[in-house]
Amino acid sequence: MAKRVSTSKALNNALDRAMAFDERVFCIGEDIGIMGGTFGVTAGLLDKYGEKRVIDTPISEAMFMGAAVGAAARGLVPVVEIMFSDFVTYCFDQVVNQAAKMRYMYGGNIEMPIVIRMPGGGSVQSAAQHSQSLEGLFGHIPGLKIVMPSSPSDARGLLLSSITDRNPVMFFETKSLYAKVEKLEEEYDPIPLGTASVKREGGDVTIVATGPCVLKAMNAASALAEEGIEAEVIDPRTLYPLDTKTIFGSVEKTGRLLIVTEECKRGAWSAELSAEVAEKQFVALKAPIARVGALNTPVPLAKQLEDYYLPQTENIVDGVKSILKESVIK
Amino acid sequence: MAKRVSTSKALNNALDRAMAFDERVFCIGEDIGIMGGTFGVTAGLLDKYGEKRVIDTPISEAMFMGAAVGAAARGLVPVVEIMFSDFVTYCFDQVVNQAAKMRYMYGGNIEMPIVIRMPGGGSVQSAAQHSQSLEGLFGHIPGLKIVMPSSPSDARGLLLSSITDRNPVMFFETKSLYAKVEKLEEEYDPIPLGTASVKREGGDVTIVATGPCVLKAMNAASALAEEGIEAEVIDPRTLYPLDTKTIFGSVEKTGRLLIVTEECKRGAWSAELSAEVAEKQFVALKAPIARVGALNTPVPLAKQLEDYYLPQTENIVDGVKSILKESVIK
Amino acid sequence: MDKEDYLELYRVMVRIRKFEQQATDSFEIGDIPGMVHLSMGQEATEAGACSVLKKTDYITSTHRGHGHMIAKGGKTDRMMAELCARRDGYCRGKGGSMHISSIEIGMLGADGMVGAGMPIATGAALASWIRGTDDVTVCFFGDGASNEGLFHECLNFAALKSLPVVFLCENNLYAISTSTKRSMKVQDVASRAAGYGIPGVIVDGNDVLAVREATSEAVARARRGEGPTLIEAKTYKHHGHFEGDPADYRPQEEVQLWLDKDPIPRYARYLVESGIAVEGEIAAIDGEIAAEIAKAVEFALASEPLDSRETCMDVYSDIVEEGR
Amino acid sequence: MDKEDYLELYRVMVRIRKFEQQATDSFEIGDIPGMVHLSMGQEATEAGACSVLKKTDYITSTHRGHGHMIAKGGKTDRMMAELCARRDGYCRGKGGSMHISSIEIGMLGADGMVGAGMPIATGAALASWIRGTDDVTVCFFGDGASNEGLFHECLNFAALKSLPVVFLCENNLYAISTSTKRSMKVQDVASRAAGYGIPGVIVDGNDVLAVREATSEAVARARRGEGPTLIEAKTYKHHGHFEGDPADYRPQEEVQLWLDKDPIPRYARYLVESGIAVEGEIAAIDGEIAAEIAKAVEFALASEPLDSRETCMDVYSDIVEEGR
Ligand SMILES: Cc1ncc(C[n+]2csc(CCOP(=O)(O)OP(=O)(O)O)c2C)c(N)n1
Ligand SMILES: Cc1ncc(C[n+]2csc(CCOP(=O)(O)OP(=O)(O)O)c2C)c(N)n1
Ligand SMILES: [Mg+2]
Ligand SMILES: [Mg+2]
Repeated sequence: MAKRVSTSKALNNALDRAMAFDERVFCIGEDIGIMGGTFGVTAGLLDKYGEKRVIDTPISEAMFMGAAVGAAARGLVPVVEIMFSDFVTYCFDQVVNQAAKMRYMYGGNIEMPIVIRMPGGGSVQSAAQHSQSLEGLFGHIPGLKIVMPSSPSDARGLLLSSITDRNPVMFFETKSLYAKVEKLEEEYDPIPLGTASVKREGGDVTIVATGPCVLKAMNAASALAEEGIEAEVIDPRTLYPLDTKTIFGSVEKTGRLLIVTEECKRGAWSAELSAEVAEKQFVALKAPIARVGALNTPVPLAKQLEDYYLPQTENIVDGVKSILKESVIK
Repeated sequence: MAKRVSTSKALNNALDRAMAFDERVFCIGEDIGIMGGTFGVTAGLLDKYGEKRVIDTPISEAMFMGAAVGAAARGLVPVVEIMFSDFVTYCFDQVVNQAAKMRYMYGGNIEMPIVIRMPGGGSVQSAAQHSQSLEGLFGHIPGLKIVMPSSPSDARGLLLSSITDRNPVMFFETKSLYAKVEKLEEEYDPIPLGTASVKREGGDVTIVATGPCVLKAMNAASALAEEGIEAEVIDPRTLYPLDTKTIFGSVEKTGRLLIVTEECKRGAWSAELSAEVAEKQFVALKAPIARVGALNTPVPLAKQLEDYYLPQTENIVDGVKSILKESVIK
Repeated sequence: MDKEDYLELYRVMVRIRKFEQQATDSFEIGDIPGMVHLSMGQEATEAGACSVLKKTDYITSTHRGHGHMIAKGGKTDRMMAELCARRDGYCRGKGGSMHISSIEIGMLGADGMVGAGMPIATGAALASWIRGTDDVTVCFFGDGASNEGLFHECLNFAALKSLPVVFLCENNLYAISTSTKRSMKVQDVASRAAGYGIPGVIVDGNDVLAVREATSEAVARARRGEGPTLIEAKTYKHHGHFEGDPADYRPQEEVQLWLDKDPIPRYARYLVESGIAVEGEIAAIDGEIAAEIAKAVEFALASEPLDSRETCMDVYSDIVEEGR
Repeated sequence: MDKEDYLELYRVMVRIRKFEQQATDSFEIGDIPGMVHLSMGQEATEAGACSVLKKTDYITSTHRGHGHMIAKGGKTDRMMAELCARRDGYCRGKGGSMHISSIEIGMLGADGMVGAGMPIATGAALASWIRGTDDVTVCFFGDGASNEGLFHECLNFAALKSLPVVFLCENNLYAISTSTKRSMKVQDVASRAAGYGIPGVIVDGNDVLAVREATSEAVARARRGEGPTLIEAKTYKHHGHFEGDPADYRPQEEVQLWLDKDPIPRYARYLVESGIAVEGEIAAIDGEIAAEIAKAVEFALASEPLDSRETCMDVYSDIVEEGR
């Protein structure tokens, strides 16, 4: 029987299922036990699984991220919560130089199954140090996988797959999505990493959007449709591995690509996708590849500034129109 | 009278000159005083300027990077040495969430003149944690400038400008360049940040290369010239601010762009440049934009593997030939 | 201390209290955006510690920074404007509650990253050491922050170089839901001072005169070039971690116990009982501050919000990137 | 301890010494690439500490990890192959001296990042705690590493949870050029244990039996679920920071003083003087190990280097990205 479930609850559900199924799985982080996590994702798990599998830590990100590496090396499966993704800067070494490289430095003789869950993104006026979208940084680090769901059902299916994955997975939750509700069946399958979801089909332009930008892209597509422009909207769901088959196939068809992410545009993950397409699909392209991102500034506090900072539906609409205008006939 | 000077010595010279000229400038880091720095860049400065201006710290990167922020807030000009750029992961917060955002969070009411000097790059078999080229990570962070010299003269001129800049500057030195020697005049001017250097002119293809890849690009250009292909080689010298005028002008002329950096290719700085050009210069492009980078793996130890991992002259030559082959007539 | 000094301590505590009471209300009705962390209950520590500082001394703060800033001389009108994200705020509305700062008054910033103020304070003290001035920096941080590695690195270095800094831990028994019993095995943060070869002092953080005295000694020591002191002020915050936090992880009796120890009525009683002031004088201060805060709100709301285009400013000294 | 136990301690120390003497030579002639950090002089600590560990116990190491690995049971042939970046090395030649590791023997890795082993050791101990097994983890680190924030975070957490881990600081008086006098105000790293509520023990790191005893107690305590101990072994390394470092920041008299305290001849003398062994037995061990190391070199050089294409392997469990 289908129930209306929020993203927080869907994630909670996936954690519960993974912990019930595999006793190697444990959660570690700040305020995840007694309080159930700042965004409620681990609510109830302490009572159910006890203090050895739901571990509240002192404020010491580098310690518990490094401890996750040590525990994973010994065969456990840590699910780490970083309270806000911005705080991953406190344990950047443990992610980038340890977890990501461990298998390589061991010559393949070790498994490193760690999930690093991180609420990220803006829209709740949390200013410069609690609102960033940092997924692009990790896209540059070989050894990491990067997941970014945009709905409750994707969130739980992808989290399950991330927990069974044998590699470190950066799992970006988005603050603005926690409350998003969807009607879900109780039974569900994991969603394999590396599979994009085509949210809408269309032949004029491909819009690749991630996380909270998927909804904005869908809204933009509706607006464009009213003007007779048919956009195909793709949510890659995992930024690495990337489902290039689906994305390239779409670009092959439309000849036009616009990428929307909530990151500061400069040096974003969207740049990598653009560069890939510019390198591999030059002949298919009928128009400049466009990117819509956040401004190249820290995240401002005030709502009117943050709204301006973030990519909005109208920026996507404008972006599509402008590349359509600049299209060439090939 | 011109003298043969290594990059290390040229950098040392710039530090000396800046410290002599402005008593607000001080150096801080590990083993920079008594030992003069792992790569000798701060040699002799402790004797000349004393222990209050050349400060050896305990091993505590987060402390001294954060202290640089505090000292800069009070009007001093810290020049921080991170012994290997890979260690910036230990003070990532202090760079990314403090130094870079401080001016913004203060609403503009503060200056943040910090230079962060970091030896980076491979080629000396230092393996996964002592060989990375991490400049791309910082290109994504608004508030930072990024400098990457490729010769002794550029190194000293750019370091001087970085020290007088009022913003945090990530100054990437490259291990493989320290010993590179050039004949230099004793008198010299600072080199403004944001000015590229055109190393070689040519009309068939634009090669943008950074740091240690500049030399490889020049070698590739010579090889290509023998086959009648004229490459224009541009060293941007500062990755942010970027001299887009020079680069875009060249692409306008050649219609072809290949970017060479020592970073792991995925999500590299080179992706941003590619995306910029794909967005802004679509009409000028006659061929796919190509990037040559390191492999998407941690840096391996063995020489034959590291050589394979790193971008080499022949990869550049091949890259150019392949985009020439894929060129379309517009 | 003369009478005015005694009264000023009271005035500062009341200013913090009323400012924060107002902040609750303004947050509730949506005038203040984002996250707001209040320190009500901890005023004695904030006022006591800053009362011994000169204008040219510095402080660093935490995510819970209103009290520190007011105690260091922050004007409530510009502060309220900052909380409301307005142009006349100390940071032009770009920092807000969690990043409020003012270099002019020596307040080197609230900070959203736990512990981040510690190296910044160390650097501010390093600047005094390099220049040979006698400015002192007081670094406020919480019990939770004391478990971050930054604590260790900074105390070690400051001790090594005898930097003029005072590390002042406001131990309010909790880091969000995590009580100190669940974050460290030892009872007192101050017991860690010995490992750095510096004095560790425990003080009743709800006794403004005790805090003032302990800080005064530590600051004097720092000014004499004798290096840092670690002070641990035992205190408690009345509200939850942030506005909106029900804080049901704290036992109700514990909260009540500490409400009974409220530093403000306690000090008011002391002033009257020791004959320093009469009730009327105290009431006058209460009234005066209430009026100040009312004006501060008016000032804040009259201040223009920034124009969206200003989002792009203040990133670099010399570059403004517009558009996306 | 029976006679064989005594001799085994000697054997391990000599194995480390001769392995590293060979490493110097092999580095000199270019058979070993990259950076090599030798611990010669510190063998007593490494051998003594690991002698009380079971096969199922774990250690974490540092950038200076050969001794730890040998003491934990690492085979010198596969280790030498690793240093020479060959296929039969423990990490298929991808880690080398600075990243040598073997999960099978419970060696969770040398690491190029100073202090990085501390949280990894904490995590390994956490795994025992979660699973309820009695495995213990010994975390080796240097005096320099003890100033990183990781030290603080890990000792605090391990103490809080009574994790089965022993933090063993090899204080060799220097972190590259920086003597402990210039990196901390207190004299002993062990004095920091009190701040975490755990025992802090100082031991002569050049006395293999003393180290063994101290570690044995700490390990027993950990196994009983009573939590971590901080042991500080005072010792010295004979070579500079890395091979090629002239180390002229160390006074010649100091170096000589410590060369005179060389733990290997000292222990050999002890064995003979106390009647545990005769000189011939000792010489036999020396010879046996010399032969082993000669074979190790042969083994290493006979092992094939990896093919360049293998650069792309071992990044993920399930993805190989080839080409650029
Ligand atoms: C690096 C980092 N980790 C975690 C957080 C989330 N966080 C914000 S405040 C806080 C508790 C701080 O406790 P304490 O230092 O005792 O200060 P208090 O809130 O009690 O004033 C936490 C965990 C953060 N902001 N930054
Ligand atoms: C995070 C980090 N900072 C700095 C370095 C450079 N470095 C390598 S070893 C070392 C000294 C370590 O000293 P100690 O911990 O005493 O160990 P020892 O070398 O004496 O064995 C330093 C500074 C590093 N590898 N990693
Ligand atoms: Mg607290
Ligand atoms: Mg040492």
